Amino acid sequence: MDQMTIGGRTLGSRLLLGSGGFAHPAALSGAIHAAQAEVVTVAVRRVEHAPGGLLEAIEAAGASVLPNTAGCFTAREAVTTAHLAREAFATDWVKLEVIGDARTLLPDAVELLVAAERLVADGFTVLAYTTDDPVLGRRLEDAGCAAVMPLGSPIGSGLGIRNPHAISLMREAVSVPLILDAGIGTASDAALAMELGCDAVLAATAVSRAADPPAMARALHLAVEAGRTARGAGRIPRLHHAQASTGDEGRPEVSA
Amino acid sequence: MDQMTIGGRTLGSRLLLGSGGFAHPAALSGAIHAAQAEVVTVAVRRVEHAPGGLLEAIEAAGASVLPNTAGCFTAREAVTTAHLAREAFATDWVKLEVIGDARTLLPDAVELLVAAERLVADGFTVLAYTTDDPVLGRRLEDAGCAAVMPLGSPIGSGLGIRNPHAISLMREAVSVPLILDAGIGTASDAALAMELGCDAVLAATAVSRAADPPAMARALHLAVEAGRTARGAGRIPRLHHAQASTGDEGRPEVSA
Amino acid sequence: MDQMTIGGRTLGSRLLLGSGGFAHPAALSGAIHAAQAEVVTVAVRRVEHAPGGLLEAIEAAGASVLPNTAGCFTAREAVTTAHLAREAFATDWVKLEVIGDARTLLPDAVELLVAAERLVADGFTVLAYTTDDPVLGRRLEDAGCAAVMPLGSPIGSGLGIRNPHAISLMREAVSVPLILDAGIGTASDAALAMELGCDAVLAATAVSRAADPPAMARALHLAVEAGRTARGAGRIPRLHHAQASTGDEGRPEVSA
Amino acid sequence: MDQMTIGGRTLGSRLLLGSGGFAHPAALSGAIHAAQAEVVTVAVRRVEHAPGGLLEAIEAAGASVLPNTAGCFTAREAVTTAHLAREAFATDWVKLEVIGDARTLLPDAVELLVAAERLVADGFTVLAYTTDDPVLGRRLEDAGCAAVMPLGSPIGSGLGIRNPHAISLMREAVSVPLILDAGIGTASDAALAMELGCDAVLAATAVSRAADPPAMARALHLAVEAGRTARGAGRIPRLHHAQASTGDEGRPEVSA
Amino acid sequence: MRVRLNGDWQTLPEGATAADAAAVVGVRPGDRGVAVAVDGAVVPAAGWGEVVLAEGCTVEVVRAAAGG
Amino acid sequence: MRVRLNGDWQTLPEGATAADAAAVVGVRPGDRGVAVAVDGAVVPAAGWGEVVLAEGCTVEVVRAAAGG
Amino acid sequence: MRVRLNGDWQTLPEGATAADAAAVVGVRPGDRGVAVAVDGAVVPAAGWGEVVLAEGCTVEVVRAAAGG
Amino acid sequence: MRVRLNGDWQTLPEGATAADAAAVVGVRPGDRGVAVAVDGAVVPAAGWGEVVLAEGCTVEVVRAAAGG
Repeated sequence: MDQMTIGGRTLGSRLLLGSGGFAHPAALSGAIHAAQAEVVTVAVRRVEHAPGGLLEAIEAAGASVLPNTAGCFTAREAVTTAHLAREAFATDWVKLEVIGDARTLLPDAVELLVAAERLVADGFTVLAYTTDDPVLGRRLEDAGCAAVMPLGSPIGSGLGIRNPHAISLMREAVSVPLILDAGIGTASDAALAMELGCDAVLAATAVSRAADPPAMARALHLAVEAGRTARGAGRIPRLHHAQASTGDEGRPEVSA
Repeated sequence: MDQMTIGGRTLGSRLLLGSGGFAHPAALSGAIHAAQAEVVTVAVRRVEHAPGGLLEAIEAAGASVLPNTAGCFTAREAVTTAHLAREAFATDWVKLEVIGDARTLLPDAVELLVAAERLVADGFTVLAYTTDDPVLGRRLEDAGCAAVMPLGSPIGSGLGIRNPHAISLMREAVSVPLILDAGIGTASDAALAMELGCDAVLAATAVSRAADPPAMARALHLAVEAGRTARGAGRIPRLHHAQASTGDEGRPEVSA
Repeated sequence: MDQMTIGGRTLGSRLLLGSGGFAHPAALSGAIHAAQAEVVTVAVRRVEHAPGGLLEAIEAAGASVLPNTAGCFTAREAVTTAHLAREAFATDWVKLEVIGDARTLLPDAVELLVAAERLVADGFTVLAYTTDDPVLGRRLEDAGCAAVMPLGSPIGSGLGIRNPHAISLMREAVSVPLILDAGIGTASDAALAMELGCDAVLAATAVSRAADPPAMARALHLAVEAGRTARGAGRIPRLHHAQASTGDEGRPEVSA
Repeated sequence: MDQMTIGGRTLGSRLLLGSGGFAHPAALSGAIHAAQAEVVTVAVRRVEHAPGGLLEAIEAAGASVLPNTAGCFTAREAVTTAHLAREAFATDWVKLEVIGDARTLLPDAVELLVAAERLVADGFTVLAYTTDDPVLGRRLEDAGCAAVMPLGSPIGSGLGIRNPHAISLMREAVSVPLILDAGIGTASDAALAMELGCDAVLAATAVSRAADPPAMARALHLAVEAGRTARGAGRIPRLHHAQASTGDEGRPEVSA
Repeated sequence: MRVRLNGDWQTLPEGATAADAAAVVGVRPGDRGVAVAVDGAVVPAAGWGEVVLAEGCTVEVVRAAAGG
Repeated sequence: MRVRLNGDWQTLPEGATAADAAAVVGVRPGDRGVAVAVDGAVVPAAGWGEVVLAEGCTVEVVRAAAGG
Repeated sequence: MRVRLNGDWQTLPEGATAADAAAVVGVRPGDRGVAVAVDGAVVPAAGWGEVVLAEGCTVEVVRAAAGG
Repeated sequence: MRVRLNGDWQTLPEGATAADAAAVVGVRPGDRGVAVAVDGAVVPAAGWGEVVLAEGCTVEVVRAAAGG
C-alpha cells in the first residue's frame, strides 16, 4: 500500500492499534505483528498502575508509541497529560482526547479545540479524536492538528460507522490525514472507512477483546488495504435495477 | 486462507470472477491474476458472437471455467444450455441461472428448482444463483446443489448486500458452500458477505466495470480474506454505550 | 384516506390486524377500534383449543374475519385448512401461509404457488403471504391471487423492513394490492411500507405484544395514513449536500 | 396528542414548519393548516428582499412566528440578527443557527455555544440548531437553551435521520425538549424521530418543495403523532428469528 | 369403532356420523363458526348427519382461534 | 453624508436620522414587523427619530422573509 | 433444405449433417470449446458427421463468451 | 511535610525533592519511560533533584499503561 505522512513522518501502515484491553502483554505483541502496525497508542497512568515494560514490548514489536490523553475531561487535563507523555516517551505526538460524557465517551468539541490550539502552540503533533462533525474537523485542521480522527461510533461499542455520510463529508472538509477512530467492530467496518476516504483506521477494542486478537488484527490489516485499494479502483455506480454482465446477443435458441 | 470444497473439488481462492463486461481480453487476464481467482464464469453464445480465445485466456491465467446459463428464462432453456456447456467445455460444473424478470434479472424460484433437480439428475455439479430466501436455499441443497449462490442485490446494481439479516439466515439454513453472487459493488460488501458466513464471493461487474479492474480485483481478494478472517476471529459484541479501552485506574490528577 | 379494493371488496382501512398474541379478548377489541381495522385474521384450530366467541368479538368491533393457514407446511395442508375456514366462517377470503421453516416461519415459494393456484381454482380470494421476491410476487398475481403480502422480516421479529429496495421492486412488479405483512415493529416501519408503495399493512405481534396494544394500534393506523399521504405528496429528492431553505439574498450586514 | 412546553409556553402541535421554499404565499397558508402547525420559522432580511405580509399570513393561519438566524456564520452575526428579530416581531424566541460551512450548512459548535450563552443572557428563549452530538446538546442545555434541535442530515438534503443511534444518545443526554430539525424527507423520517425520543419535528424543505405541500404537511402531522404514540406504546423487542403470532396448539391434522 | 378425533383416538358406536363425532367435542349442527373434516375432506354442516364414519378415520372439528 | 443603507451607499442630508434612512427604503415608524440597526446595534422604533446617523455608518432595515 | 442455423435460415443440401452446418459458421470437428445442438438436443462432437439434419430443424453452434 | 503523591498523602522530610518523591514510588532519575509533574507542571528528569517540594503540593509520577 502507498505510504501516508502525518506531521512530516512517513508511515507504511494505515492501521494504528490501541494497546488497551488485551488479556496479557504477549497478546499485544502478537496483535502488533498481525496488524503490521507501526503506531500503537498508550495511556499515561501512575506508576503503581502501569506495570512497566509496555514501551519496550511495543518497540520490540517494531512499532512506536502514540500517547493518548484518555480519561481527560478538560483541556487543562489533556494538555498536562500530553506534556507528561512528551517527557516520559520522548515524542511530540499525542492522540488528543477530551471527553465530554462518561457513558458515551464522546468528545467535547469546545474543550477539544482549546486543547488542540494549546498543544499545537507547544510544538506537539496533534492527532485529534473528534465527533464526525465536518465543521469541527475543519476547525481542528485550521488549529494545526496533524490528523483528524473522527469516531464511527462510541469507543468500544463495536457499532461500526453509524453515519457514513458524515464521514464522507469530513473527507471533503479536511485535507490533513483522516483516521477513523472508535467504533470499529470488524473488517467490513475498516474497509468501509477507507472507501469513504479515510487515510487510516485505529482499532483498539475490536482487536484486544476479539476472541482471537491476532486473527482480528490481521483481518483489519487486510481490510484497510482492501478498502483503500477499492477507493482507488473507482467503484461502479449504484443502480436501482439490474445491469446484465452477460450480453443477450447470440444467445442460442434452446427452448424448443 | 483455508481451502474450500465444492462438489468434491478443492479451491484455494474464495473469490470467483465473472468474465463479462471487460473492455478487452487483457483486462480479464489482469483481473484474474489480481483476484487470484481459480474459477471464472463464462456464458454460452453462438459462435458468431463469441470471438474465441476466451477459454484459452482464462486457462492461461491459471483459472478454470464455470459456465453459466445467463439469459435463460425457463428450466428447459437452462438445462439445454448446461448440456451445451458440458459438451463444449468438458466440465460438469454449471452456475445455474434461471431469470424471472428482465429488468431486475432476479431468479425464478420455481423454474430454478426444476432445473436444479434435472441437472443434478444429469450428473452436473450445480451452483445455483438464487434469491436470499433461506427456505429456497435449503430446497436447492436438498435437491443436490453443490453450492447455493444468494444475491446481495440485483446483478450489476452495485447495491451491495441489501439484506444482511437474510444472508445470515441463509447461512443457518444451508450446509453446502454459500457464495454471495450479484450486487457486490466494492470491498466492504465482500468483507461483509464473508462475515455473515458466506464461504466465497463471486464478482463480475464490480471488477470489470470499475475504473481500474485489476485494482478492484485485488481489493476484493483482500476483502474476502479479511472478512473470512474476521469471522473466524470472533468479533466483539455491539453495545449501545461506550466501553473504555483505557482504564481510569491510576489516572494522574492534573487538573490543578 | 382513499379506499382500496381487494377481490372486488372495498375497504376503508389500510391497516389489517392479526388476532394472535393478545393477553385477553378485550385487548383485541380495543386494538381493533384503535386501529380502525376492518379486517382481522384468525387461525383455524381444534375446538378444544379455540375458546369460542372470537368471531363474535371481531364482528362486534366492526371488523370482518380473514382466516389464515398459519402453521401449514404443505400446499395440501393449506388448501384443506382454507376449505375448513370457508365452511366455518362463510368467507371465500383466505390469507394463505405455507411455511418452509419452523425457526424463521418464512414461506415456501414452491408450495405457496401450488396452493395459490389450487385455491384460486376453488373460488377463493387469496391473499398470499410471501417473501419479498418480486418474481414470486408476479407469479402469485398471475396465478390469480387477489393480494400479495410480502414480509418485511420474519413474523414477530419486529425487525421492520429489512430490504426496502426489494419492496419497491415488488411494487413495480405487482399490480394487485401489495400488503406488507410480518416484521412490523413500530409506526415508522408502517409508514415506510406505505411510502415504498404498499397498499396496506398487516400488523399482529407489533400490536398484541406491545406494552399498550391499543396505543400501538392507533400509532400504526396514523402511520399508515401518514405513509400513504406522503407517497402521494411527492417527496423531495435526496441530496448529498445541503440545500438552503432560506435564501441568502438580502441578508443584513450585522457582523460589524 | 399531549402538549409540550418550550420556555414556559405550551404547544399543542409537535410539528413546526419552516416558511422557506414555497412557490407562493397561499401554499404556505395551506401547509400551515394541513400541518396544524403552531410555530413557523421566518428569516430576517432587508426590506427590499422581504415582500411584506408574511407575518400576517402566518398569524392568519393561526401560527406564531419563530425567527431564525439563517445565514449567520458567526456568533456576532447571529446575536445581532436575533436582536433585530426581537425588535421586529416582538418575540423573545429565536431559532439559533450559526453555520460553519456553506456547502453542508452544518452548525459551528463553538460559535453556536458562544451565541447561545449570549442570547440566554439577553433574555431570549433559545432553540438551538445543532449537530447530533449529545455532548454539545448537553452543553447547550446547560447554557440555558429552551430546546435543542439536532439535525437528522443536512438542511434540505432529504436524507432523513442518518444516525438514529446518535439521536437516541441525545435523548438520554438532554432534558429540555429535543426537536429534530433538518433532513426530514418524508413521513417515516418524522415518525422515527419521535420514536427515538424527540419531542417534536421541524420540517421546511420536505413540505415546501414536495410536489403537493399541503399533502406532505398533513402526512408529517400524522407521522409525528404516530411516532409519539408508538414510543409511548412500548414497542416489541427485535428478535433474530421469528416468533409465531399464531399458536401451534390445536392445529388440525389435514395433511392426509 | 375407533376414530381419530381432534388428535385423540376415540371409540364411537358403529354407524356413528360426523355429527356424532362433533357432539363428542361439544359441537352441534347449527353451531356458528365451526367446521368438520373427515379424512381431510370438509363436510358441510348440512351433511354431518349423513356422513357415516369408517373405522380408523380422522375427524377434525375446528373453530376460529386467535392468530396472526 | 454617505451611509451604507441595506448594502448600498446612499447620500443623506447632514443630521439625517434612522427614521430618514428607513424612509428611503419605504419604512415608517409604526410599521409592523420591521427593525432597524445602526452599526450593528438595534434601534427601537421609538428612537428612530432621535438617532442621528454618522458619516459612513451602516444602516440595516429588515423584515420577515420566508425561511427555514 | 432449409435449416435455422444460429438464428438464420440457411439452405443446405439434402443429407447435410450437423458437421456441415457447423462448417457454415466456421466450426470443424475437433475444434475446442464448441458445442452443437440440433432441435435442443446436444450432439457430441464425435457424432456431428452422422446426424443428418431434417428440413426446418434448428441448429445451434456455440462457444464460450464473456459473461457474469 | 505532607505531599499528595500519586493520590495518597505521604510524609516526606523538609527539603525533599521531586527525586525523593519519585523514589517513594520506586522511580529513579534515568529510568526510562516515566515523567513527574509537581502541581501540574512537568519537571524534566534532569531537574528532579533540584525541585524542592512545598508543603501540600501534588506530585504525579507516571508511566505508559495499556490504553486505547
